[in-house]
Amino acid sequence: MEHLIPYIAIGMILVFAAGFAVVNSLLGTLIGPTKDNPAKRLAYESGMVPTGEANVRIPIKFYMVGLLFLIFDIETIFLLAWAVVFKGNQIDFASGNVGFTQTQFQHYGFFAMAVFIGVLMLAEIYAWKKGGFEWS
Amino acid sequence: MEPNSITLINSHDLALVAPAIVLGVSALIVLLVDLFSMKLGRSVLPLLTLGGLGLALIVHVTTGYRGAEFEIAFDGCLRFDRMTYIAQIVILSLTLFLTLVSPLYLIRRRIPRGEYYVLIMFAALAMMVLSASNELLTLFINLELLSFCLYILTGIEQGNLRSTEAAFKYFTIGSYAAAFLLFGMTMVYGATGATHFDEIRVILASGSLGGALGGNSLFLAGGFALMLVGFGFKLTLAPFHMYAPDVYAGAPTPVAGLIATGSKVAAVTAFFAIFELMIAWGDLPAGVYYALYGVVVLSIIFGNLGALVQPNIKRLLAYSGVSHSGYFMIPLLAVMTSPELMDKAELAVTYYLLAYGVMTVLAFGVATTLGPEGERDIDRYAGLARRSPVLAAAMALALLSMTGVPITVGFVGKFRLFAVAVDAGLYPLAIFALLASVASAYYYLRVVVKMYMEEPPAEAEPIPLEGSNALALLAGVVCIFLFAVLPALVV
Amino acid sequence: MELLFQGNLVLSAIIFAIGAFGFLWKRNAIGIFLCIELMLNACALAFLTLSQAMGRPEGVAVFIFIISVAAAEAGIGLALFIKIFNEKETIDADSLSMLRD
Amino acid sequence: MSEIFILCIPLMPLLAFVVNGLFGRWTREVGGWIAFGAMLISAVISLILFVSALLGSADLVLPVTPPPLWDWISVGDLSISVGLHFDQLTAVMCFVITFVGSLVFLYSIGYMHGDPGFARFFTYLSLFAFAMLILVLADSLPLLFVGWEGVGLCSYLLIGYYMDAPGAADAGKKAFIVNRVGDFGFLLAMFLIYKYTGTLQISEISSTAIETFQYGGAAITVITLLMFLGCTGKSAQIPLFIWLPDAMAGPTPVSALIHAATMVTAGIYLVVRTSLLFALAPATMTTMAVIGALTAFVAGTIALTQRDIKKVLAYSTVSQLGYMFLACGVGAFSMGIFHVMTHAFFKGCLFLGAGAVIHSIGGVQDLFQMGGLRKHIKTTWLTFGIACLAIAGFPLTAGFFSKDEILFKTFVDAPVLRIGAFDLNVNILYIIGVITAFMTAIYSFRAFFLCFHGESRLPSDVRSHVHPPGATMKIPLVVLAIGSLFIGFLNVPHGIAQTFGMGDSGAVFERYLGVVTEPAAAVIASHRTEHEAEVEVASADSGHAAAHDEHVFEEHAAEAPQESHQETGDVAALATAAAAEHGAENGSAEEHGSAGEHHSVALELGLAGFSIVLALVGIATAAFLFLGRWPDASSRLGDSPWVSPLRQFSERAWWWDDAYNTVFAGGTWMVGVVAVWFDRYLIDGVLHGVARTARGGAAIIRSLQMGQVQAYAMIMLIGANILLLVILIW
Repeated sequence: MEHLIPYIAIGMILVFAAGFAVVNSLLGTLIGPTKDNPAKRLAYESGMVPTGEANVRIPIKFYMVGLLFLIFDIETIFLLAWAVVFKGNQIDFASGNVGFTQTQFQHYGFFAMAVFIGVLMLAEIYAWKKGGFEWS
Repeated sequence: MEPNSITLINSHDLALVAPAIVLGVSALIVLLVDLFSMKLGRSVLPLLTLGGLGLALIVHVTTGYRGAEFEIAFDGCLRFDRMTYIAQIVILSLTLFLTLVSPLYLIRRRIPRGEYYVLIMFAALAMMVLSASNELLTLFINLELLSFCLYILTGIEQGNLRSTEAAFKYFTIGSYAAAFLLFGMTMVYGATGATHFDEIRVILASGSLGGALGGNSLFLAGGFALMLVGFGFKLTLAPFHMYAPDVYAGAPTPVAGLIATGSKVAAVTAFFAIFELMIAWGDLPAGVYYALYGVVVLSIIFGNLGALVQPNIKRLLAYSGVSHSGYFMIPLLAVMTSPELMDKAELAVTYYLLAYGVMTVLAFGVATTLGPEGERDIDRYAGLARRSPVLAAAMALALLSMTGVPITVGFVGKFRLFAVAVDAGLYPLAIFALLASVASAYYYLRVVVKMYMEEPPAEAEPIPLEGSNALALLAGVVCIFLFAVLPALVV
Repeated sequence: MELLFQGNLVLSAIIFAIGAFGFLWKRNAIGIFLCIELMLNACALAFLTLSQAMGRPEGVAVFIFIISVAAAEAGIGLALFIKIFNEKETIDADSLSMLRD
Repeated sequence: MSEIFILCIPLMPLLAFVVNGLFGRWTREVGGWIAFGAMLISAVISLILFVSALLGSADLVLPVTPPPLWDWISVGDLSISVGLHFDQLTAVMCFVITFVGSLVFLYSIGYMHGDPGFARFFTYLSLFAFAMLILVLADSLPLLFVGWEGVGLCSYLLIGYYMDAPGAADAGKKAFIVNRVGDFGFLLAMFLIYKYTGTLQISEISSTAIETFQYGGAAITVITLLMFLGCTGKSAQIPLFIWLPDAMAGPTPVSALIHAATMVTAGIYLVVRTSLLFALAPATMTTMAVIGALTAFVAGTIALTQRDIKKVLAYSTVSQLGYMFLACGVGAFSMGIFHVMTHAFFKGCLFLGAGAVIHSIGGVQDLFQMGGLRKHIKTTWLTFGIACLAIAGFPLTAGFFSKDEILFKTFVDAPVLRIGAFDLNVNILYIIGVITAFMTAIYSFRAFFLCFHGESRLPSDVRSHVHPPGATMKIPLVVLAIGSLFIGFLNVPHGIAQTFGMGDSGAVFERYLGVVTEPAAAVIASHRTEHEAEVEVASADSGHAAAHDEHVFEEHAAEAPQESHQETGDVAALATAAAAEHGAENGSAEEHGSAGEHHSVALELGLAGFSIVLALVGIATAAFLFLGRWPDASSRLGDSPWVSPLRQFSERAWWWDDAYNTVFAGGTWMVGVVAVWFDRYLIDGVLHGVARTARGGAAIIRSLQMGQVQAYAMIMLIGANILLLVILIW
C-alpha cells in the first residue's frame, strides 16, 4: 500500500475540490432567494441584450493559428525528454559497458537535436512562406 | 543487449538506412526549391524528385543488404533481410514509375506540384522504413507517417469534391484502423513487456510471457487479432477493405496507384514480420488460423464479386487489389499448418510483392497517362487500341498478368503462391483461389475486349504520349515479361 | 498499485470502447475525429500504465510519440475539415457519400 | 546438330512475330510472306526430322533434348528449367503444326488480301504458331502450360479479329473463359503432380509415376481427371465444347489452323504425352472413352442440322475430337495421334475449302443459299470432295485408316461399362462410334452437295460475281487434298496389310509411336489381362462377386479348380492364358489379344468392310436427300421459322427444310434438337445460373458499399469483433 502514499495528497485535493464545489452550489440554492424573471434567463445578466445565435462561428484563421501552435507546441515534448538526459549524468561512463565517452554522448545529442530542430525550422519556413502566420 | 555493444551511431547502421536518408534530404531540397524559386524552378521539381529517387535506388542497390541472412540496425529497430531488400527496391521503383507518369496529370488537374513531390518522397521514405521495421514503435510511427502523406495526397486537389471526400474517408477510417493497431500493440507490449521483435520472439518461444499481462495469454492473442485488423485496413483485406474503392476512385490516379501498390507492398512486408512473431508463439490459438483463413476467403470473394460488374476502372482495380491481398495471405496459412514451408512461403510472398506491384502500377500508370478519361467508366476505354496502341497494349498486359496468363509475372507469382498452399495440403483453399482467379478472367477481359474489340467513341482522338510516360510504361511492360521469364533475377 | 494498474487498464479499455462506438454514432466530422483521439489516448494511457507496472521505459517513449502523432493527426484532420467546409458548407459525415457503388 | 534445328522450329515463327509486331506498320503485305517464309523453314526442318524419325535414321537418336535454355523457376527443391524435348510424338505434332500451318499462312495471304489489319493478323498467327510449338516441345508441365495458355490467348485474339462482326467479341471472351475453366483443372493437376512426385519435368514424372502412384488409386485418378478437365476445355469436349462453334466468328484460315488442325488437338497431345499417368487410372480412361464417344455422337447429330457451313465443320471437328479421346480412352494412344494427323489434313482442307467458297461468293455462309458452285470453282469442289471422302471414311483415304482403326480398337478393347450392379456387356462405345461414323458421312456430304451441287440458290447479284480463288489459296487446298488421300497409308492396319500382300509393313505409325506409348500400353495390358482373368475366376466361383483386389484375385486363382495351371503366379503367363480362354469362350472373336498384336485378320477385315459399307450408305443417303429431284414442296412452306428472310429466293430452296421435317422427324432429328437444346439450355443454363448467382452476390456487396464512412467503420468493427471472438474462443 505504500506505493499509494504519493497519491493520498492528490486524492485529498480531489475530494476537497469536489466537496467545495458541491457544498457551495448547494448552499447557494438552499439559502439564496428564488425569484425568476426573464432577464435572469439571459446569457449575460449585465444588461447587454444578446444578438445572434449561441453557436458563433469562429473564423478559420483561429483554426489555422491553433493548428500551427499545436504542431510546434507538441514538439517541445521531445525537447523536454532530450534535455533531461542530454548531459548524460545518469550514465555510468566509467563502467566500460558503453562504447563512448560523455563528451561524445553530448556531441551526439547536440547533433541529433540540431537535425530535429533543423527539420522543424524548415517546416516553419514553409508555413511562413505559405502565409500561415498572416492574419488576414 | 550485451555490454560494450552500445554505440551511439555507426557506419553500418547508416549505410543500411542511407537510401532513406537520401530520400529525406532530397525531399527537403525539393520543398525548399519549390518555396524559394520562381517559375523556372517548378519545372525542375520532377527532375529533382527523379534524381532523389534514382539516387536512393542506386545507393540501396550498392550499399544495402549484402545477402546475409539478415542484418540488424539501430539497436534492433530495423531488420534488413531478403524480403525487405526486394520490397524496398520495389517501393523505390514504383515511386519512380509514378513520378515519371504524373507530371502531365498534375498540370492538367492543377495539383500543387511542390507539395505533391515532397509528399510522394516522404511516403516512399516511410514505406522504406516501414518495410524494415523490427520494433513496435518504429512500425507504428512509419505507418502513421505513410498514412499522413497519403491522406494529404488523396485530398491534394483543390476544389474537387470527390478528392476531398476520398481524403475524408481515408483519413477517418485510416485513423480508426490505426487506433486498433495501436491498441493491439498495447496488448502485445503488456503481455511480453518488450517492443523489439527480436526480444518478443525470444519471449514467445520460451513459453513464459513475462509482461504485466503475461498471465493470461488471451491478451496476447487479442493483441495479435487487433493488429490483424489494423493491417487488414492497410492491406485492404475484407471486411476492412470497404474504404478502398471509394478512396481509389476519388484520389488523383497516381496517388491511388501509390496507395494500391507501394503502401500495400510495405504493409505486407511489415505484416510478415508480425506474422513471424505469431508463429514463434508455441501456444498460438487455433483461432488465429481460422480467423486468417476466413479473412482470406472473404477477401477473395469480396474482391472478385465486387469487381464483377464494376463500371469504374479505378474501383475495379481496387476490388482486384482486395482479392490479390487475399492471395498474398495464402502462403501464411500454409506456414501455419506446416511450419517447414516458411522459406518457400517467404519467397513466394516476396516474388508476389514484385509481381503485384509491377502489374498494378502499370494499370494505374496507363490510367494516369490517359488523364481524366482514364479514371472513369470502363466504357471510356472502348477502342483504345485504335487511339493509342501502346497504352492499350500496356493495359491489356497488366490485366492479363493479373488474370494469371503465363509468361507474365502474375502467372509465376500465383503459381508459386498456390504451390505453397498445395504443398501444405490446403486443397480446398487452393482450389477456391484457383477458381476465383479463373473467374477473375471475366472482368479483366471485359476491359481488354472494350479496348481491342469495340469502336472508339465518335469524338475520340488519338492520344499523344509523353516521352517520360512512354519510358515508364515501356519499363513496366519489360518488367512484366522479364521477371516472368527469368524469376531468378528476383528470388 | 495493483489496483491502480488494473483500474487504469480498465479505464483505457472503456475509453477505447467509447471512442470506437462513438465513431459510429457521431455525425459531425469533428465529433468523429474526437472519438479517434479518444481511442489514441486510451492506448497512450494503457502504454503508460503498463510501462509503470513493468518498470520498462519503452511505454513512456511510445506515449510521447502517440501524443505527437495525435497532434499531427489533429493538424491534418482539422485542415481537411476546413477544406471540406470551404467546398461543401457542412462537415456532416452523412453528406459525404458521393463516392459509392 | 539436330538440337540447333529443333531450336529453330519454334524460333522462326517467333522471329516472324517480332518482325510483324514491331514493323507491321511498314511491312504490310510483305509481312504475310515473311510469316509464311518463317513457317516454311520450320516446316521443312520438321518434315526432315519427322521423316528421318519415321525411317529410323541413324543420324537422329530420339529423344533429343537440347540443353535447358535457362532456369525458369527454382525454389527450394522445385526447379523448372526452360528446356525442349523432341521425341517421336513431338516430331509428329511439329510436322502437323508447321506443315498445315505454312499452308494456312500461304492461304491467308490470299484470303486476307486487302484487309486493314493484315499485319496484325499475321502477328497473331505467328505468335500462335510459336505458342503451339512451345506446347508440343516443352519438356516440363509449366512450360507446356505456357504454350497451352498462349494458344488460348491467340485463339481469343483471332476469334475477336473482326471487331465489327456481331458476337465476335463475345465469342472470343467465351472461348477464353471456358478455356480458363479447363486450365483450372490442368493447373490443379500440375500442383498435385508436384506434390506427389516432387518434379514437373515430364520425363521425370513418367519415370517415377509407377512407383509413386498405386494403380487405380485415388490420387492418380483425381490428377488425371483434373488433367482431362483441362483437355475437355481445350479440345472442346462435353461439357466444355460450347465455345468451339461460336469460335467460328474468326477468319476462316484461323478456324482451319487453330480450331481444327492444331490447337484443339492439344488436349489429345497432353493425354498422350502423359499417357502413363492416364494408364494408371482406369476410371479416368473409362470416363475419357465415354465422354469422347458421347461428344462424337452429340456433335455429330448437331452437325446434321446446321445451316452455316462453318458451323457444320465446327461440330464435325468436335465430333472427330471425340473419336480421338475415344481412342485414347480405350488405350489406343497412337491411334488418337494418328487421327490428329489425318484430321489435320482433311479438316484443314475442308475449312480452307469452305473459306474459298465463302470468299468466292462474298461472305455468304448459309448452305441453303449456296448450291451449284461446282461449275464456278472446280478446284475447290474437287478438293472439298476428296476431304469429304476422307472424313466419311471412304476406303483407302486417310480418314478410313485412322477412324476405322479407332473403331476396331474400340471393338476389341473397350472397357466394360458398369451401371449400378450389372455390366453392360454390349459394346456400347463401339455402337455409338459406328453410328457417329454413319452420321459423319451424311453431314459431310450434305454440306458438299448443298454447296456444290443442285440448283444455284445464290442471290442474283452474287451469282454473277463468283470469283474463283487465286493461286495462293488453291495450292494449299491441293496439297491438303493430296495429303487427305495418301497420308493414311502411313498406318495400314495389320490385317489389311497381310491380306493385300504387304506382309508386316503395316501399322508403321503405330510402331513408330510405340516408343512413346509403350510404358502406358504395358501398364494397361498387364492390368487388363489381370482384370479379365479375375472376372473369369469370379464367374467361375459363382459364390463371389467380382473381385478387384489383387490379393483377393490371387486367392481365387489358387482356389479355382479350373485355373490350376496358373499357380506360378506369373502375371504375364496368367494373363495370356486367361485371355486365350476368354476369347475361346466368346467364340465370336477367336483371339482376344491384349495389346492388339495378334488379333484375327478376319475380324479386322470384317469390321473394315462394315465401316466401308456404312460410309457408302451414308454418302448415298446424303445424295438421296440432298442431291435428288424432289416434287415441288411449296405447299408445305408455311410453318418454318426461317421462311421470311429467304422469300426472295426461288421456291426450290424450301424443300430442304421439308426434307428435314419429314425424314428427320423421327429419331435423328429429335436427337439433334435435344442435343442443341441441351447445349443451349442446360449447359448455357448452368453457366448463366452461375453468372446469376455471382451477379446476385455482387449486388449484395455493392449494396454494402453505401458511401458512408460510418457504415464502413461499422463493418470494420463487426469484423474486428468476430475476429476477436474466433481467436479468443477457439
